[in-house]
Amino acid sequence: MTVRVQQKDFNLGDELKTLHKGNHAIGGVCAFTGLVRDMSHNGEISTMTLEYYPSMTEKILQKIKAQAQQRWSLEASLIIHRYGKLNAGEQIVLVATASHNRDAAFESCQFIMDFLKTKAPFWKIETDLNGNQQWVEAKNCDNIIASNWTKNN
Amino acid sequence: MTVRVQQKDFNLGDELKTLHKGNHAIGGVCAFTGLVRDMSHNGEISTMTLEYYPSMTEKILQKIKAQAQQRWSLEASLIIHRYGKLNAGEQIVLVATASHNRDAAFESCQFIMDFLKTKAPFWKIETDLNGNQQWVEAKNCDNIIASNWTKNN
Amino acid sequence: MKILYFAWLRQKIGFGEEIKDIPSHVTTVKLLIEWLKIQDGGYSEAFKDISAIKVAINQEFANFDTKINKNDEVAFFPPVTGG
Amino acid sequence: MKILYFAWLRQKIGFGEEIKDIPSHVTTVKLLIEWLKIQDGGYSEAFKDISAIKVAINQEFANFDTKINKNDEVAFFPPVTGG
Repeated sequence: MTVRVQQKDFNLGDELKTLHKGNHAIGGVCAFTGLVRDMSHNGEISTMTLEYYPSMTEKILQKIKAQAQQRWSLEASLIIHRYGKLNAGEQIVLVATASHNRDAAFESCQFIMDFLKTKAPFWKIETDLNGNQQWVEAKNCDNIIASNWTKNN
Repeated sequence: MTVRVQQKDFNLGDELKTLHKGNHAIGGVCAFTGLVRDMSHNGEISTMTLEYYPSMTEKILQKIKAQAQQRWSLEASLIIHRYGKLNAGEQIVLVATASHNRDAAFESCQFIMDFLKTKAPFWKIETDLNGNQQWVEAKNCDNIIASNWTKNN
Repeated sequence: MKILYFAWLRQKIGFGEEIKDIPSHVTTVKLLIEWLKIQDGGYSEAFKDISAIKVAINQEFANFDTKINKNDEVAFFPPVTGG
Repeated sequence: MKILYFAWLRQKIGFGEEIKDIPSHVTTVKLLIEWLKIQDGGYSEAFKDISAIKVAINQEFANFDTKINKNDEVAFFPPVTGG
């Protein structure tokens, strides 16, 4: 499956190998990996927990992927997003796009990430060492970035 | 070493793991992998051979990497470029950039690729099944793409 | 009607999913919210600032004026923060 | 002077590297090319269309008007095609 929402970690190298294996029309693969940043202050370790909306999330990701495939000439693309409890440094998301054309790979990968950020139903909550929880707030700049794709069209 | 020109293949997953391991300030890693496209006609298999200018090539790659690090806030970056004989589907180049900011990772990775394409002393020659060789010609559009980075500044 | 709540909406309401019999005059998302706010429980607290709330009907993004039917799956959640 | 040739320039000239004693009037890249073209070998063929040729001096990009010295490493090559 080229759109997956899963709890378990993914092996980036294996995923990308599977993506382009045997397709010699591919000239370039752009892969973006999102990692859990350490948001803690004073060196305290925090964890991140991701919640999602089963079935709607996958639908939205499929839709974003389809839009990218319509807009750019892609040979293959892949979205993996994790949910559940993650520690700093862990992989959250992988978006990979493969094309004969390097710019198409770069742009479509960024496009998918930008829309995933603003459209895919995931919510992050941070837990600090004392068990205090805080929902991560959406950033307005992410909406501006995503809307720029429509303007430039 | 974070700039390498080598004959042997690289393991994308391992390289990226090494790049971000232990640095929890990294929020995103953008990785571009260039692959040998099958340029043959009528299903004939061709090979690609890459020649380079030892020591100048590494210097230029270091310079491009330093420019990217100056222009964007990067936690880490990596350039690996292969030389020698490569078959269709093989990895030629890996450029990876890691930042706390997703756009910085995307843009700097694309910047490095664009300048690598137009500045790094590598030359490709294709060999078809009959042993006929043909030097790959530089594309003018690559120069235009690279020069856009200066204009937009 | 199946109603879902995510993230801090789920926390404030106390559960993530419920099946509710909705009166016939509740024909839009906005009217559903107004009706929920007068029910017992965490609804009035959860829906205090609806500018911070997104809605999906049958797993498609919708808005507060969108019409709803009793067989719909309506989901309320804060702006998304994935990736 | 150490002179290097890459890609089809190397092929046309027949080798990739040579050490050459350069006359004292050869003070720029352009004069070096002109002087090479009148030497025996593949030079005149290799340097027929200099618009398709790039030059580096001591591993830095240069142009045809750049001054050269006898201890320089001068490299000629076609536009690059890596990546």
